[in-house]
Amino acid sequence: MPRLDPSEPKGAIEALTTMWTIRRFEEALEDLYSRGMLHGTNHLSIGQEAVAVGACGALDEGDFITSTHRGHGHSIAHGADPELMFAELLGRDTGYCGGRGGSMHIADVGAGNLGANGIVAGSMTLSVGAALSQHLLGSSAVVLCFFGDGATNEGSFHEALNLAAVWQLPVVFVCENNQYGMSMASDLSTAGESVAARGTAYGLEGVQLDGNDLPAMFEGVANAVAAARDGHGPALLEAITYRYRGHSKSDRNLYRTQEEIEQWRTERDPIARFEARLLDEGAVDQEAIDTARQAARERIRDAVKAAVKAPEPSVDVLEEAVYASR
Amino acid sequence: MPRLDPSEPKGAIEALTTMWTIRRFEEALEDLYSRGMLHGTNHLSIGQEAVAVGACGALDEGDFITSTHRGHGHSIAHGADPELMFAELLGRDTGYCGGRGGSMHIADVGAGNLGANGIVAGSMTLSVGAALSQHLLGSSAVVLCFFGDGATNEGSFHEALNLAAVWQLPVVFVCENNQYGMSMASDLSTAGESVAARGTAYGLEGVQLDGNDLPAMFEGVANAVAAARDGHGPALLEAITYRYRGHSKSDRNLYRTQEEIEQWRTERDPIARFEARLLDEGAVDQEAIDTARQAARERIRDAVKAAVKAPEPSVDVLEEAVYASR
Amino acid sequence: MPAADTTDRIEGPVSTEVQTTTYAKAIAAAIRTAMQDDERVFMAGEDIGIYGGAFGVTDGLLEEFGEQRIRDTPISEDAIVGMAVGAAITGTRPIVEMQFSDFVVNAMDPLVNQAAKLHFMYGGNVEVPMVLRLPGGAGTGAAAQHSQSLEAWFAHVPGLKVVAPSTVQDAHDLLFAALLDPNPVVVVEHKLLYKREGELVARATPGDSPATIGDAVVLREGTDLTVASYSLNTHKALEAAEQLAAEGTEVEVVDLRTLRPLDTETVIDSVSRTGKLLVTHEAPAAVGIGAEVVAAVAGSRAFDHLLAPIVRVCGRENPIPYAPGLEEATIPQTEDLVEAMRALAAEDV
Amino acid sequence: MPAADTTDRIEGPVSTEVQTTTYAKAIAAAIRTAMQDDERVFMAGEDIGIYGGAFGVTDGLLEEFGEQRIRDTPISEDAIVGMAVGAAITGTRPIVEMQFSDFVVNAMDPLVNQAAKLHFMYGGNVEVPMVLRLPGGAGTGAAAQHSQSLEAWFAHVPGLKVVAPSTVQDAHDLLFAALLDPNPVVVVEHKLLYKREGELVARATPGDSPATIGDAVVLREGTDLTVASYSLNTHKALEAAEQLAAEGTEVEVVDLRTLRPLDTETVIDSVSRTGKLLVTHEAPAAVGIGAEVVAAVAGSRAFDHLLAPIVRVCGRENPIPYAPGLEEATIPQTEDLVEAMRALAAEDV
Ligand SMILES: Cc1ncc(C[n+]2csc(CCOP(=O)(O)OP(=O)(O)O)c2C)c(N)n1
Ligand SMILES: Cc1ncc(C[n+]2csc(CCOP(=O)(O)OP(=O)(O)O)c2C)c(N)n1
Ligand SMILES: [Mg+2]
Ligand SMILES: [Mg+2]
Repeated sequence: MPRLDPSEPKGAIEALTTMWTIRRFEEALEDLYSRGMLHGTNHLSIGQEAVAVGACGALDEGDFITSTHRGHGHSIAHGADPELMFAELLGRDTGYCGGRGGSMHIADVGAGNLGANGIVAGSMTLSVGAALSQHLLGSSAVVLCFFGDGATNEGSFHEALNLAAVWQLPVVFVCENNQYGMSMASDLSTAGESVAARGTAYGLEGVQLDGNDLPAMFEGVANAVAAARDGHGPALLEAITYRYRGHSKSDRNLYRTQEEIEQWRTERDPIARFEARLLDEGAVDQEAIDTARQAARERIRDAVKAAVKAPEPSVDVLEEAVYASR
Repeated sequence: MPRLDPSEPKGAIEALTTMWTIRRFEEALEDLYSRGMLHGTNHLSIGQEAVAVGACGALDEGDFITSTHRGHGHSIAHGADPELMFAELLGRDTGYCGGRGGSMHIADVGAGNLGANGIVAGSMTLSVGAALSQHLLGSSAVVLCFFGDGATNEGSFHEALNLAAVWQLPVVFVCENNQYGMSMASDLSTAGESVAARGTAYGLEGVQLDGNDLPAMFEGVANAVAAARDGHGPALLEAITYRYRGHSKSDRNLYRTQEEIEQWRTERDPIARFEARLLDEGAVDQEAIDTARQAARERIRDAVKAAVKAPEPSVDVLEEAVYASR
Repeated sequence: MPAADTTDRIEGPVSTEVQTTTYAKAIAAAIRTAMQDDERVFMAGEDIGIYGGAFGVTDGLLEEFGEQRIRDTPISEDAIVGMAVGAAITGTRPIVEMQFSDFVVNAMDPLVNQAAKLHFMYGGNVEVPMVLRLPGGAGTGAAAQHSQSLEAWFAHVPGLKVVAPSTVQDAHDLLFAALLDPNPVVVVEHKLLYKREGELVARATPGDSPATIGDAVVLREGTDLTVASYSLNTHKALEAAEQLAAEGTEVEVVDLRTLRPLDTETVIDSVSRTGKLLVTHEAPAAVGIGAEVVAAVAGSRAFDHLLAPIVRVCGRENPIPYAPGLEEATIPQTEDLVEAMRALAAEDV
Repeated sequence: MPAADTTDRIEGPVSTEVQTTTYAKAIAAAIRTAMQDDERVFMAGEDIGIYGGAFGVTDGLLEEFGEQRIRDTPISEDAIVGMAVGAAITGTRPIVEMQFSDFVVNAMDPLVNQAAKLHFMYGGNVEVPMVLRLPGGAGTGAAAQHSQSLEAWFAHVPGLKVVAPSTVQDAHDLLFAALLDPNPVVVVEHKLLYKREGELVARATPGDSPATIGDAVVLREGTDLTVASYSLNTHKALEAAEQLAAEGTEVEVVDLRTLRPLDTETVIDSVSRTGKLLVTHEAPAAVGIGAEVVAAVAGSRAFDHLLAPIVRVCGRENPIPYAPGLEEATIPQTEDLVEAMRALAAEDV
């Protein structure tokens, strides 16, 4: 049973709130960065919120996700606490990784978040192993594996999909096709008709989804998750979406036009579209929507406030931090 | 222009002679091994001769091949001298690699043989680079890349095909699907309908060929080579064939039945089929066929005789052998 | 529980009586015992099932444990190791057999960027209990891409542990130690050791293994010079020491056993007594394990006791050649060790 | 030919007058000059075209040489390096930029099993003239998977050459040397060096470069102790030496520049004079380049001149952490070197 049901008001508002939370979270990062409070690298998913929220909403308690370098949305959608995420990004002791990992390594294994990954396609083979162990342990948990369009040209993508397919493991592979891998347009770097079409190589019927349409994302992933849980093996989904911000701070956006960015923002923004749809359908009223936005804004504001107060980790932790001990 | 034309008698006899030469070469290796004269590992392609001879015959002078751990046939079909190959396998100074490489590394770069490779799928990405350099240097040479069915599950297969496809390079990828990767039946290790079907992922229309039918192999590869030379980019061909011998000497053949082996031998042997066909069509007479066999037998016998007499390399070569110098 | 038998294969769990068996069978016995002891343990690798593994180590395990736990894989080293990492962090205990150590080049990301770093990067919130077995080494005429000794790479990576047992008993016991360790452990196995026989007390359960990762052992005591080695070369060192004893030179042989963390104390103690050190392994000398052993000693209290330059007898700085004569010349032979030990012993003080 | 200009970018070929520029621009100038000089030279890598490379090194090259010779690739490190090997053995001269050195884990097969071994395995019948640039190192808050210094691995592989320039001039000259070398050369570049300024005499043609692979250089002469380093840490060593000079201790600083083949003679000569050696680099000490330098000295004629245990000041044995404080504590800082040098200088003899 999916933990979210965006088709009824409560679930819809929950989904909307989470999308706003993700967006506000990343806007807050931009703010912290501009104020010189944030160091290191991070990658923003603003514009892609519906993929994370729709997909993770289709999971059940006990299911797992593996994420990418652009994983803030995945973590929040899977239930991460923004305060602990901010703390991690600020390099604080209270962060998810005690400040050791930063943006690209936020994980909460206990809660089923097997982690963001700094290596493109690096978590794809891990997702297969997580699914295998669940199978061996007799659990019915499913693994949701996020990756980008650029990742589909890594050998790991190929080996992971083949292995999951021959072993018929419950992995739902969700490609966030935001059109670019850093500066490389997906169609220049990726041969073949589409990412979904690559499913053929593994006997999988790849499915394209509108990644900026929350209900569509939710439904597409929910179907794949149900099938995987029922033992029908892995699925390959391609969510068409778009990244508004540069790849990272060093990006001058020379490889695309402002018009292109503006068009996606104004015509296909996942949050605006979902709000409009809810109002259309009369599922919820403007007040409920304003409340959701407000809730997200406040949650993020409070999270930042708390996180900046957190202490920095002591150097003494390093000695014992490398190896686990029994 | 293909250097071979098996549709006319001269070319047919040449192809037949080469197939016999390959088979006799590998039978001679078995003999040398049983007499304790051959050390190390080697992998025999007995039963797969039509793939090598048909494919390499479709090339023109100046074209390149990259080969595999099971590459004796590819080398001979591409014009290698059996005597220098025996010398290499016997670890002699006169061998193609001066005894440094052995069976898995026979190469004759000057003659366009970029080498056998001990790493499964290891030469696939190299073939893409060879094709790129020909393109950059303004040459019209084509690269023929051999690999096995098991190799199609390596990430290198995926990355090589994608890169060749996005760069539209003249590489003809020929998969020798001999049904097994060591002990793993291809259909247990490889998801999807077929190797050819994996072409879809790269916008290539994969083609299956009867790898035990020499004219069919020749024609299929000749078409792909012509298209590649004309700038239409890479091709993915899947040659269906079968390995009679074990994967290597340590193989107890527990993963397949004797019946299966016998059936391929008796019903689909590439040499017997080609001979029968030539006689049927009256293209050549029995005498010509006997002469071809005889020629191959003698060539191999003389080659072994000469090779065993060759000197072993001196240890002094090692010092200077690691780095090229200008 | 079946008692120890004298058949070709060792069935685990077994009684604790001493028996003579091979290095390969001692590993197989440990795997069998571990799998009987812990449902979470499983194996994955190329041709480890019906084929029994390229070197026969897993022969018979498929029949005993079935294909759910003895998993033949596609030829996908990256996915095999990455899968193992994912399985290890979610409750199971994978043992991966890399068919030849040389193929680990295809799995360096999951091993080095994932397995070695997850526990640290995630702030200690995850453990990666996996074992990666690497059959390596030269001497079989398999040439440059099937004969490497790459352990130096792994010993350079914080987060990994590396063991390289030389004896039949250690091959058995250290595999248990590796399996019980909550961290990724690379097991370096030399192909030429598999058929080597030795005495084994097969443990009834993994917990019965006395072996600890990180402890070297003095296999032969001596007063004139110290030789440090591991894996196959430990045996060559012992043979050479035997010869020198006949000449009146007493060589102390330290078997490192673990390469990360390295037990430098045992070497330093020995050198502090003998004043002379020779390190030998099959991998090339340059930036190899031997360099670390020398550096550890040269930077230690043993420095004041050093009576002669420290000697390394390692593989030549060239890829492993195919021709028998060239291959033999590339890797250190017992005779090379005898000569080097003689020369070092003769260094007047 | 256009004369040297003072614009933001160095146009090659240029006059030989001295100018001040950055390490990154010195590399770019060398690439530009090499590509103008030799049609066979081309570049491949991720985002090296319109993006200009993750660190801006290739900025402007696409406009000048076009997409045939400045090739943006898919995210496929294995194919990028393997492609380069295939191109190198068939008549062209590839320069590959690995976006971060950490990603080379995905290309270890083409680099180690192919590029490094083909010339040897094929009996000398092929050359592999390729250059692989690896931006590495910590200090940017990029965490464990984007900050490694992996040069020790490559220096352990027969068949590879490894250079690690520290100065602007060497970054320029050694790139030419690498390009003219008929073997695969790995160029280790520390991210923090790219923006560093220094003097450059830009060469008009690759052949004008006086740099040779395999030669270390004494950047500062001293009589009290020798410090050996490379890449970024050479600068930290020079800064520390400056501070010690103020205290009356004269430190000799050797910049190794090439890590394989290592110029041990220059270090041995120096240590034979000073009697004390300290080696520093950012990578962890265990089985690192420093261990090899120590082992080379401890096994040499310099042994008899050694007055104190050899000291290594290297990266901590943990992955690179994200938090600034932890990252700083993980890599050796100038202050750590000052203290270590002081202590070593004080060792009474
Ligand atoms: C193995 C590897 N290669 C390259 C990189 C550098 N890199 C980080 S993100 C990125 C682009 C990834 O594109 P995509 O998979 O589409 O994800 P997106 O950034 O668009 O979310 C690149 C090249 C990396 N981190 N890991
Ligand atoms: C990277 C790598 N993995 C594994 C091996 C061991 N190995 C050598 S050949 C082989 C089977 C290859 O199967 P296939 O590609 O079908 O070629 P075939 O042997 O059938 O000709 C295996 C597993 C290897 N040499 N290289
Ligand atoms: Mg993308
Ligand atoms: Mg096969």
